[in-house]
Amino acid sequence: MIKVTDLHKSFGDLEVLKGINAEVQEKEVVCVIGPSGSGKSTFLRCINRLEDITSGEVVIDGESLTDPKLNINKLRSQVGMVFQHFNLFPHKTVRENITLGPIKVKDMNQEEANKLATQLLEKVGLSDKADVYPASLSGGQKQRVAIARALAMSPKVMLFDEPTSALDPELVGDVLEVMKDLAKEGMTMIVVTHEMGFAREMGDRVIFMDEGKIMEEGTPSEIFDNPQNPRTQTFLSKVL
Amino acid sequence: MIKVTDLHKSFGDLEVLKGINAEVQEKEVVCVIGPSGSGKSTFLRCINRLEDITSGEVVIDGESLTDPKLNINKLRSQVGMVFQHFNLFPHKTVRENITLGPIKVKDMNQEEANKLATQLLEKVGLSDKADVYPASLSGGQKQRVAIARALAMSPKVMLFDEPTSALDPELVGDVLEVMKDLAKEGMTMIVVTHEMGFAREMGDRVIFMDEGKIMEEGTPSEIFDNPQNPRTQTFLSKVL
Amino acid sequence: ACGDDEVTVATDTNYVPFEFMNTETGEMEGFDIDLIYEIADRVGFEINLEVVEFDGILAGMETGRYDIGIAGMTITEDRAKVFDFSDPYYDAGLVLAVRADEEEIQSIDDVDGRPVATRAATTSEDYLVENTDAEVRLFPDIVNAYQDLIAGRVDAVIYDVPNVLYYIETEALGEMKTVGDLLTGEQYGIAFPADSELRAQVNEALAEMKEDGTYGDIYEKWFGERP
Amino acid sequence: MFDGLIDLINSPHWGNTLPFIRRGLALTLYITFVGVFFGFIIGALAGFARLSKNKIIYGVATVYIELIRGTPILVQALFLYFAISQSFGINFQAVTAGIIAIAVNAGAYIAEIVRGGVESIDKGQKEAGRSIGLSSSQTMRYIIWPQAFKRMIPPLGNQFIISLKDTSIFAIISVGEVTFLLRQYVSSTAVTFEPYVMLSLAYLVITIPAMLILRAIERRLDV
Amino acid sequence: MFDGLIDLINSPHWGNTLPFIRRGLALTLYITFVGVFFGFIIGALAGFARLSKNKIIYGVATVYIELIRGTPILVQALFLYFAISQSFGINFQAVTAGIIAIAVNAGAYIAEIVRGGVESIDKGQKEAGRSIGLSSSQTMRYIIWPQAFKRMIPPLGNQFIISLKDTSIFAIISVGEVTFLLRQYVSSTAVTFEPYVMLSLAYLVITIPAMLILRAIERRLDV
Ligand SMILES: Nc1ncnc2c1ncn2[C@@H]1O[C@H](COP(=O)(O)OP(=O)(O)OP(=O)(O)O)[C@@H](O)[C@H]1O
Ligand SMILES: Nc1ncnc2c1ncn2[C@@H]1O[C@H](COP(=O)(O)OP(=O)(O)OP(=O)(O)O)[C@@H](O)[C@H]1O
Ligand SMILES: NC(=O)CC[C@H](N)C(=O)O
Ligand SMILES: [Mg+2]
Ligand SMILES: [Mg+2]
Repeated sequence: MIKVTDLHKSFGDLEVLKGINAEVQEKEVVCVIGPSGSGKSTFLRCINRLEDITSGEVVIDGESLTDPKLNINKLRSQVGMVFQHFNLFPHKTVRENITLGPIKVKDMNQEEANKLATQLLEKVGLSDKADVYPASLSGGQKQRVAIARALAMSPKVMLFDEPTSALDPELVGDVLEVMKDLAKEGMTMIVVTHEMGFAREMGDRVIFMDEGKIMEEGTPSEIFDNPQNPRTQTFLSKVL
Repeated sequence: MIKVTDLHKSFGDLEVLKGINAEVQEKEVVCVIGPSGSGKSTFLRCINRLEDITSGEVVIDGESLTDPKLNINKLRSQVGMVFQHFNLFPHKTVRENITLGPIKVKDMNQEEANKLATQLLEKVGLSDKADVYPASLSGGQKQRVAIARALAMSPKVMLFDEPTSALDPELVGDVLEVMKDLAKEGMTMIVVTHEMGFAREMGDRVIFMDEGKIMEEGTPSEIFDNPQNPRTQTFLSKVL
Repeated sequence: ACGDDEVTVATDTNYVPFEFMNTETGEMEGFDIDLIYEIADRVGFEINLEVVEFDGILAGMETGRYDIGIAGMTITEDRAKVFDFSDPYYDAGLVLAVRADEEEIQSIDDVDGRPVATRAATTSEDYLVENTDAEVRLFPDIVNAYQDLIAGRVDAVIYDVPNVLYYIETEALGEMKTVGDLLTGEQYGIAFPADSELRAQVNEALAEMKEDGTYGDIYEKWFGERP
Repeated sequence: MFDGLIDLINSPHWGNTLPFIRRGLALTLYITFVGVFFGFIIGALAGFARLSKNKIIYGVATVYIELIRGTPILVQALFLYFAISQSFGINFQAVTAGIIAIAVNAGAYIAEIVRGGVESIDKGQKEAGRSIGLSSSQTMRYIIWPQAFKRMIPPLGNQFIISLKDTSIFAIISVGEVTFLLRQYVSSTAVTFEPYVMLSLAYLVITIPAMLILRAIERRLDV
Repeated sequence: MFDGLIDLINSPHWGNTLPFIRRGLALTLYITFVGVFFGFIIGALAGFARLSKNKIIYGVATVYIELIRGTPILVQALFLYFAISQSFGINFQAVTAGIIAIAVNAGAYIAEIVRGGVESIDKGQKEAGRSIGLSSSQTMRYIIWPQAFKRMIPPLGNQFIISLKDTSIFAIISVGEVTFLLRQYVSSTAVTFEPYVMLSLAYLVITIPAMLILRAIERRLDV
C-alpha cells in the first residue's frame, strides 16, 4: 500500500529525516512514537507531499510521489490527514467543512455531498452539529469533524498527527473511540501519537523514531514490553 | 494555615465559584482535580488575590485577605505561585528572574540574592543555566526556574496551577520530581493537576471540583479507588 | 482654438481685487475674472476655470498644463523666457506695508535684518531677495502674510500695491499702513504657453475692449475710477 | 473675555461656511471613495505580487510599494500633476489627478494590508485545504481569502480614514475639496478661527463615526 | 526620444537643486526629530492615561487622541498657526509651530502605540510580577515596560517616517523645509521634472534605510 524507501528530508541545512525505510500494508494500523523533534510530523507530511521530498521515494498504491507527471491534488485527496490542531475552516459550518472537498475536488453535487456529510457526522457522533461553526465546538468535537472531513474524500489511507495531544484529557476518549472504529472497519492508518494506550491496543505495528531515523519497530508488545534499543528504553521509561 | 470560608467569585454575571469551603494544614499537600472550566484556576488565584474575592473569606496564616489594612504585596510574596505557562520574564536571565523579587520586595542585596539563586538553581537541577535567557530553555526547564523564582521569596505556601500540562510528556517527570522534593521537605502545597499519578502518590488530600463547587474530597485512595459522587466517577473514568 | 472649444484658464486662489472667492455665492470674481470672461465671449471659447495657488499657476504655465493664466501676473523677463504674455493690461507696482503703529520702519531701507513676509514665487519675493537683507518669510497665500504682520510675527509685508491697498481698506483699516514710495513699476499680462495661438486672438479682443470702453467699465467696477 | 465669547458664538461665520463645507466635503468624499476603490484593486494586485515567488513580479511590486511609502503624498501629487504632465504630455484634470494620487498612494499601503492579511492566516488552513485535494488557487479562493479579507476590513477602514485626510493636501493642486474651499473662505474674509473649527468638524463628522464602527468590527472579529 | 533622454541626464538642474535639498532636508530632519521627541513624551503620558481607570484622565486623553487622529495634520497646522494665534494672541514662530504640530500630531498616534505595546504584554507577566510581591508600579517598571518598549520600537520608527513625510505640508505656514524649497526652485526655474525627482530622492534617502532598519529590528524581535 505505502512503501517508503530511503526517504531524506532537509530544511535548509537541517537534515530532519535521515533515510527512512518503511512499508505499510493495506488495513494495517501503524503507530509512530518518539521524542519531540524526532521528525514524526515531517515523515507524515512527506507522505502526502505537504513537504517536498529531498531524496528517496514514497510509493502509494503504486504511484510514486516523485513522479513529475503525478496529479498531486488527486493523490492528496486519496490520503486523508488529521492535524494536531484540527485546522477546521472557521468560516464554514461543520457541514460545509465536510462537503467542500467532495464538491470542489470530486465534483459531487450539493445534495449528494450533504447526504455524505450527514452519514459521516453520524459516524463520528455529531449529527446535531451540522450547522454550527467550528468555534462553538469543543476540541474533541473539532477533531471528530476533522476526521469526518478527511473521510469525506474516501481516502485509501488516513494519517493522524498527534490527533489528541491538543485536547483536554477528558475529551481524548471520544476521539480515540472514533479512531478505533475506523481501524476496526479496516482503514489503513498511520498514527503519530503520545497515547501509548491506543498504540498498544490498536497498533498492528509500532515504529519508534529518534533523530530522523527509525530506531526500532515491531508489534506493540515487542516495543512496549521488551524494547531492544536503549533510546527506546529511555523514551518509554519517561512517558509510561 | 489556609482557611477558605464560603468563597464566591463572579466575573460579571458568570458565577465561577459558588461557595467554596476548604482548609489546608501546614505541610499538607492538597491536589485539586476537576474538569475544564470547573473553577480550579480561579480558586487558586483567589488565594493569592490575583482575583478579587466577590464574597466569603480567605485566611492565610491568620491574615484575612479581605482585610482592607492588608499589605497585599507582602502577602503575595508569602504565597508562591507557579503557572501553567511558566510566565518567566523573557527579558531577564534565569538568575535575574529569581533575584528580582528578593531584591525589590525584600530589599536583599545583590550578592546575597545571587547566592540564593545559585542554591535554588542547584535544588531544581539547573545550576548551569543561571546566565541564559528563558527563551533557550525547554518547557520543563522553564517550569523548574519558575518554581525556583517562587521559592526565592521563601513562601509559606506554594500554589501550582497545572504546572506540567503545557509540557511535552517526556519533560513532565523532571518537574514532578522537583515538586516531590518540595513536598518531602514539608512545603505546604496546593496543586491543580491532571497528573493523577502525582496526586495519588504525593497528595495528602485530593479535592474534586465541578461547576464552581467542591464535590468531593478525601485521601487519594478514597477518591481514586472508591469515589462516592457520580460526577467524580464519570470524570475519573474518563481520565484514568 | 476657435468655435466653442473649452479652454483651461488658471487663476489665483486669492488676489483681491483681481480674483477671489465671493463668500456669499462661492463663485470666483474680480477684475481678472470679468476680463477673461469678456475676452472668452469675444474670441469664442468656453472657460474651464482652475483655481490654483500662485506658484502652481507658474508651474502649470511652464509645463503647458493650462491654456491661459490670468492672475495679476507681472510680466518679467524670466517668465517671458518660458511662456508668453499678452499685451499689458494693468499697471501696478510693489509697496511696503507695516503695522499701523509702526514707527521704526519708514521705508524699504529699514527692513534689513528684520522678518518681512510676502507670497511665495511672486515678484515681491524676487525683490526682497535681490534688494534687501531682510529675513524673508514666504506664504503660499498672501493673506497669511498680512495676518502674520498684524499678529506681530513679521515686521513688514511687501506686495503689489492694488492688493495691499484693497486689503487695508476692506479688512485691516487701522491695523496696517503703507510706507515709502512705490518700489517698482510693473505691468500685468495674461499668460500663455509658448507659441499659443490664443495669444493673438486675446490681444485683439483686449485692444477692442479698450477701444469700445468695456475695459474701462470693468476697471471702474473694481477700482472705482476709470483708467 | 466673556464678551468675546458671546461675539464668537454669535459670529455669522459658523453659518456662512456651511455651504462650503457641504460642497467641499462632497468632493472630498467622492475623491476618497473612488480613489480608495481603485487603490484596493491596485493594492490587491500588488499584494499578491508580493506573495509571488516570481522574482520580477515581486521586485516590481516592492519598488512601487517602497517608493510610495517612502515619499509624502504631497510630493506624489506635485509630481503627478506638474512633472508628469510636462515630461509626458499627459494632462489630468485636477480631480482626476487627485483620484489617481489617492489610488496610487493607498494602493501601496493596501498592498501591505493584503499581504499581511493573507500571511496572517494560519499555515494549517492552507495545509488542510491542500490535504483534501484542493488546488493551490482553490485553497486561496475558498479557504484563505475569505478569512484574510475579514481581517483586512479594519486596516482597510483605517486606510480609508487616512486617505480621506490625505485629500486635504490637494488644496495645493487646486482640487476644490473641503480644505481648499475653507482656505478660500479664510482668504476672502480674513477670519480664521470659525472656518478652521468648522473645517476640523467636517473631518471629524466622518472620521469619528468611521473609527467607532471600525473598532466595533474589530472587537467582533476578535471574539 | 533618445536625445531627450541625454538632455535630461545632462540637465544642470540635478546638481543645482542639491544645495536646496541639503538645506531643506536639514530643517525637515530637525523638525521631525525634535517634534517626534516631544511627541513621545506627550504620547507616553496620553498612552498611560488611556490605560488609567480614572474616567477623567482617560476621557481627556481619549478626546485629544481622537481629535488629532480624526483631522488632517494640514488642518491642525493651519489651526495652530493662524486660528490660535489670531484668537488667543499666542504667536509661535513658523518652525516652532511646525515642531508643535508634529509633536501634538505624533503624540496622539504614539499614545496608541504605547497603550498597544503595554496591552500586548501577556497578562501572565503582570500576574507573575504581582505574585512575587512586586507592587503595581514596580511590575510596570521592571516587567511590563521593558518588554513593551521593545515592541514599540518598530511602530515608533514607523511614526517617525510618517512624521517626516508630514513635514512636507509645512510650506503652508512658511516653514522652509525641503518640499517648500524645491517648490520654490520649480517656480523660479520653470523646470519641474528634475527638482521633483530630486525631492522624492531626498525623502527616500531617509525613509528607505529607515524602513529597512525597522524591518530588521522587527525580524529580530519576532525570533
Ligand atoms: N518548515 C520547517 N522549517 C524548518 N525546520 C522545520 C520545519 N518543520 C520542522 N522543522 C524541524 O524539523 C525537526 C523535526 O520536526 P517535526 O515536527 O517533524 O518533529 P516531531 O517529531 O513531529 O516533533 P513533535 O513531537 O514536537 O511534534 C525539528 O527540529 C523542527 O524544528
Ligand atoms: N477573567 C475572567 N473573565 C471572565 N470569565 C473568566 C475569567 N477567568 C475565568 N473565567 C471563566 O471562569 C470559569 C472557570 O475558569 P477556570 O480557569 O477557573 O477553570 P479551570 O477549572 O481552571 O479550567 P482549566 O482546567 O481549563 O484550566 C470558566 O468558565 C472561565 O471561562
Ligand atoms: N497673483 C499674484 O499674487 C501676483 C503677484 C505678482 N504680481 C507677481 O506676478 O509675481
Ligand atoms: Mg509533530
Ligand atoms: Mg485552569
